[in-house]
Amino acid sequence: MAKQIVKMNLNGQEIEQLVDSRMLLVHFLREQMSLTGAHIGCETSHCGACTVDIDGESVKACTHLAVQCDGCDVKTVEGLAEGGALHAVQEAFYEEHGLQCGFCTPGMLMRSYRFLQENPNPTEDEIRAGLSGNLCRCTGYQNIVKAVKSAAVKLQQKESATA
Amino acid sequence: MNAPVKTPEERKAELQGMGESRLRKEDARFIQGKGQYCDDIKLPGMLHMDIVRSPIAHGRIKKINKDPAMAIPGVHAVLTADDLKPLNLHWMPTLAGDVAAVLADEKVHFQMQEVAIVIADDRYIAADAVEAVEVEYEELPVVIDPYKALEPDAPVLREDLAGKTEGAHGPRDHHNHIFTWEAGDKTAADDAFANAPITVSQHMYYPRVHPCPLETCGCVASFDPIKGELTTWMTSQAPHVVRTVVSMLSGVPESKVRIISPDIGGGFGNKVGIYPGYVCAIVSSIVLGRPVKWSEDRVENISTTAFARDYHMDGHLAATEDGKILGLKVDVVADHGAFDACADPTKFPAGLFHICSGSYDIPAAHCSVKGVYTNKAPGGVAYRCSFRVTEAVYLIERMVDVLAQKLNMDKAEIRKKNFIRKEQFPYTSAFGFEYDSGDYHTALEKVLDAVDYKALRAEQEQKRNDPNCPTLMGIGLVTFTEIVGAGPSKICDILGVGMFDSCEIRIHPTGSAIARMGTITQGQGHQTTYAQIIASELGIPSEVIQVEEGDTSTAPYGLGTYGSRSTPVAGAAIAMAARKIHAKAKKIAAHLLEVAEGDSDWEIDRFKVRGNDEQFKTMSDIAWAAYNQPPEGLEPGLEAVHYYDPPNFTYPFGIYLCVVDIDKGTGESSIRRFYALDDCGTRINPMIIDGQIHGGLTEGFAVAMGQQMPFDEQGNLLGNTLMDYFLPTAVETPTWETDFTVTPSPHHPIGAKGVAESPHVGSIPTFTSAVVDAFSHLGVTHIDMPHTSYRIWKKLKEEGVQL
Amino acid sequence: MEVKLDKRYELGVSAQNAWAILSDLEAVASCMPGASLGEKTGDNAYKGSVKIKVGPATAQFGGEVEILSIDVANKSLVLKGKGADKGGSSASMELEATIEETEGQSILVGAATVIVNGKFAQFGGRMMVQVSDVILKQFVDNFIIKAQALGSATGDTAGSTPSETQTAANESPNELNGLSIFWALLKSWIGSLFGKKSAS
Amino acid sequence: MIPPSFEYHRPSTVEEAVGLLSSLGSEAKILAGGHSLLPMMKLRFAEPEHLVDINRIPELKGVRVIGDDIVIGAMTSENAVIEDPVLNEKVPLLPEAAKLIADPQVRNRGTIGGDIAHGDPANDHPALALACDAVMTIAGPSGTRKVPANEFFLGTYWTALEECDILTEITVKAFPQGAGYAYKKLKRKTGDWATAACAVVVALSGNSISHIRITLTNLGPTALRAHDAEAILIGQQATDELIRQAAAKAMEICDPAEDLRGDAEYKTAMAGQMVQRAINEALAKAS
Repeated sequence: MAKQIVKMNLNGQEIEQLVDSRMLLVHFLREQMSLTGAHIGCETSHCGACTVDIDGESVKACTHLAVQCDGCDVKTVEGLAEGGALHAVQEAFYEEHGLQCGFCTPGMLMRSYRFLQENPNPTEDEIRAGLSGNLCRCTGYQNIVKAVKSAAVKLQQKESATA
Repeated sequence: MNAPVKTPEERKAELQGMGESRLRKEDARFIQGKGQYCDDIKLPGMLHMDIVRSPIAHGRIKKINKDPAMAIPGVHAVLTADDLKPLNLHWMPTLAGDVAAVLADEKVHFQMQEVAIVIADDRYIAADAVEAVEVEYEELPVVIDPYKALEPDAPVLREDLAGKTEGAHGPRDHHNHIFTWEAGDKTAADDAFANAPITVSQHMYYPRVHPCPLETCGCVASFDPIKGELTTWMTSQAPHVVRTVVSMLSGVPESKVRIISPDIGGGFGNKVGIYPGYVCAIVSSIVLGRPVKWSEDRVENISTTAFARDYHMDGHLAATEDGKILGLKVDVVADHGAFDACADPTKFPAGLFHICSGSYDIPAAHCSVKGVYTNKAPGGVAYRCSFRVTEAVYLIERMVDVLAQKLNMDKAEIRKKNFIRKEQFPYTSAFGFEYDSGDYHTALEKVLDAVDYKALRAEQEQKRNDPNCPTLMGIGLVTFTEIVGAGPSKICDILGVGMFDSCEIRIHPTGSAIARMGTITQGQGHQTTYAQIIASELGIPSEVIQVEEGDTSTAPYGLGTYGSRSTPVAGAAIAMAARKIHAKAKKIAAHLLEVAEGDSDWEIDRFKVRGNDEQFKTMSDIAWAAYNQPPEGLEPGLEAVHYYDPPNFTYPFGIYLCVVDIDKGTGESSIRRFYALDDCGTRINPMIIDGQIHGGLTEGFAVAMGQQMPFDEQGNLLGNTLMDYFLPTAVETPTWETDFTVTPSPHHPIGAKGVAESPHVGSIPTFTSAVVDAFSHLGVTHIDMPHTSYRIWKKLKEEGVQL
Repeated sequence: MEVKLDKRYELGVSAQNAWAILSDLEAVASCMPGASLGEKTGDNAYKGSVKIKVGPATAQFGGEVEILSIDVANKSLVLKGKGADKGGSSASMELEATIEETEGQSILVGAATVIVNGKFAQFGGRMMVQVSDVILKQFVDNFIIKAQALGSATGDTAGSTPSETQTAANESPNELNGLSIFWALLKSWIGSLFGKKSAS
Repeated sequence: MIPPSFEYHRPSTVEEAVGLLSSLGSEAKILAGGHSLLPMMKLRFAEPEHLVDINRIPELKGVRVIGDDIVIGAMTSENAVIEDPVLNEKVPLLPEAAKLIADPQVRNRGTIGGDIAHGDPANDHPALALACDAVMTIAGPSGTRKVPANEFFLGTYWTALEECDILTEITVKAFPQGAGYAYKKLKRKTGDWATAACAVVVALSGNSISHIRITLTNLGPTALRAHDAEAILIGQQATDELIRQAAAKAMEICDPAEDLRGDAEYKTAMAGQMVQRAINEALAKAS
């Protein structure tokens, strides 16, 4: 079994782990690190339920090797809330009923979190395109789109408040 | 200092009861990645199971060589049917009265059928072991088409049934025949057709599709050899029934079997069945004395667990020249796959298909459904619908369009002409269903006004007259009636267990409460809405009402969540349990207020002395007293259990209208507008209702416009990943407009009818109605689903209107 | 899934040279990397196996070939081939292979009905035709090079006393004829799995 | 779906990578974006003993301008292509078309070089490379060489790359002043391959067409350039009739494989649709 030492910053913590080189990032997070927020939906990089943030980019963890994260900053849904305060996207999904069974939610949140940094003031079409790598079977996306819009406003208000 | 006196409105608002768009209690854990789904569960010493599957659709197993797999370090066991035989677990009973192979016994009957299982230290080793198991097959002729399966010389699929002329649902007249089931009055229907001036017929195929929830199926089985107790976490929509079945299969007393449905990542019918994977994981855990986890992958999910539909239908309508329907006849050939594992009430092998007279007053009707074996996976579940109601609604709504076209009548007009009128309710249909309530005409007018139907038709006319118009415009209209809330146990049971449901409520001394039900949420938000019912019934704020489901050791026995039964059945049980508590509370209140029971009135959250607003006891005062100073002769405590056996089904209805524009060059269709009016009776949480409707419409969109499970002649399923199986993204998904009317159910304690499935059931024929409407001026009466660009383009070409 | 393949390859060499190569097991095998013949299991039946590597994909197939009919005069035969991997994913083919001769040129003609089952059909079957074109072309290219390498040697001996190659030809030409094309198509089936996969 | 075991290698230079490929031989495969290779490994179709991860080789990333050459590192991600200011200014077809590939997450990992090197006729960059007259730079055991796009794609999954080669750069020239361009891609849903797609680059002198490229995705064993279709329009003033004729010519060279997206007839007809729409859109952008 080919194993490698992997060092990464995972949700703000420096970690060092021995991983099998074929270990997929999503299994590393869920099974080795017990971070079960990222979910496995399709395993072929279509559903986005496993979406995490690597060095400031949204990545599907089912099609990424843990060893490829050596030296990277990895953020999962468990690291989204800071200082006990929910992130704006988390608040917005709750307030706008942007989730039902909750299975796609961590991926949706992580993608929305990154998307709103790529595009802080998106139109509805831009939101739909920005989330097109994430599938949801419950909501029909309508309230997810509302939630992302509302999160954008929240983040802009935070901006102007701190500015 | 006294707190300011609150107005009744303020007090009512604080309860967050029925009618409020209360935010969901479930969400806190989900938005922080703290949901607990089956695959999240990790137990000490847990092993992983993976499954060796047949690559071919029909064949004899000549040889299985486990050795290469057993040689892999970390592999604990490789089991085949031969290993299960001594336990008599190589076959298992299905919900439909048939048997299904747990692991293929000498023969494989469909592609990816379970042939062997491997148990290993982790899922990586298990996957390697699956690849290492060597299996030799002798290929046999494959039957994919159910009509061909019924030909005299068709290959025998189920050798285990050789000579069995009597099936679970009556006589079998062919080796691949499962049952023929009929409803209605054939003679009356034949007479109606014999004497009718107008008759129309249409063949239509409702393709095999898959519910495809985002979370696949799986379980963690943990047998404690010391205590002899079996605990299993399972993605199940019906944990109590599973417990009963597991006990029957394993011989472990039901009292020592605990089934827990944790958070479920969507069900939509996919998680009703009991699958070989579950059984094998449980057996492995019992044999090895260690926890065993099985997690299905997506290809396995689409290929093997619980398909839906696959109905080949011939519909016939008889009518007068002016469009009054006189009779309905339907003949169905139902492809059930290799084993009859449909999840239907025992007496109804075709579910509630005989709701197919729809929203219309049809004097004579008859339907016949013939179930057939083919070399496809078993299943036949209700994909976000009540047993086979989707097929029924599709059939009748298509037929009414076909009739309108033949008579050159408007779709809306012919429906108005045939609707069951408001004053006819309760209405008994020709199939014997008693529709509880409805007001179809009012709802239809509301929709036609909202979309300005006349203007849409005018625009369509103008576009049809413009040869240079690059698009075809179609208007779809469907006016459907659902039948949900199975069901009255005198006619509905599963494995002999009546389809009641249950609720247990305990009010704690300080006035907070816990309630447990026999259902299990898969995203419907039970923890939120159930609390709202109790809040309104008992005057306790939703916020302090804990709702628990899914653990058979704590929840009362219930039949689970599917067929929109949660609100109609469990919702009623909740109200009835609450009313038992309410009645006891009234006694205690009278005692505390020192008045006769008759002299106190209930108001929102309190009993007050009649005519004196100052003298009252709130439910939390009463709860304390119930435990600490109950009246003479009244037992302490404040709790109740209720098992609710519904007197009837509920009949939600809806009016859906869709406008589609079809690109004459590519066959691409774009849904310009979709207007959905739903009447689900009393509305508990409008926010959640809207969310359920958005979701149901989107699933309907997926089914109508893209979902299919294509098999080639050899039985290979082509397209079982999410690359090919159509789940729309936010980009393809239309924006939905929702509306409602409220016609409460007279027989339901709170008048609620259930809603989650109507949008799926109702939208699918609406999309087809719209696509066909775009071609109707060319004489096209029907186009089978899915309405992919490719298939629509072929129709454009056939009609010579492609660019 | 079932696919029909009709192939014609101008070999640019004499029919006799083509025949000589097709008669030479070693030569055929070397045209078909990964293929190896196994035991003779009947008068007209052989076992064999092939390890295929096309780009990143690899697969090991075990096969059997049975000659259904031989027409030596027309250098034509019909055979049924069948192969399966260790998991049971299978492929079978009925092939009519002929060497046509026109003005001293030879054309290899193959008409096959191919049925693929299992993961190859599920995930790759739909690219079968295109991939088989590529692989057959590679096979035929190698084949032609070998045939040309024979130069006129066999040409000189044409009509004279049987050369070694002709002797070989008389021993077991037709089976080899069939096998070579069978392997080529077998390769194409495995190659075909490239057609379906996830987003790049 | 679990990939088989392999040894993981992460070279930091192209030389090191080529060296690894040479020494490890045919059991080694290059890991670029991984969105083609990893799913194949999960399905146990591909079982390489070694993966050579070329994601950490700086020289393979980014866009550089050298004289009038625009040099795109093979490991430049689709999203980097979409964002790149040079490409948006000088070769805007590439960023626009990249937006139609896969989905946002996959575009963070998927690379222009991986898309081209795979030799899959369903991939989008081969047709785009043909439309841009791209030149491929290949590093191999015997040094580097350059191969023009029109000699690179030899067949389905068959390119000019040898076993130990690495595609390092894709070089293109800036579009002519005022050139118009379009990539029209018909697909079933976001993330899908093209049912049919067409790239067009067109330049005008006065009202007549002075430069045109028409190339096709997923309509044959490789990406196709429709020379005859171009010939109909070059030097001409475009009319609807000429555009229809060009589309008809383009359809003649289509030889698509039937799949769930449609049969050959449909895909060929869609090629005609995409060609007409792409030409019209490109002309509308041209000045």
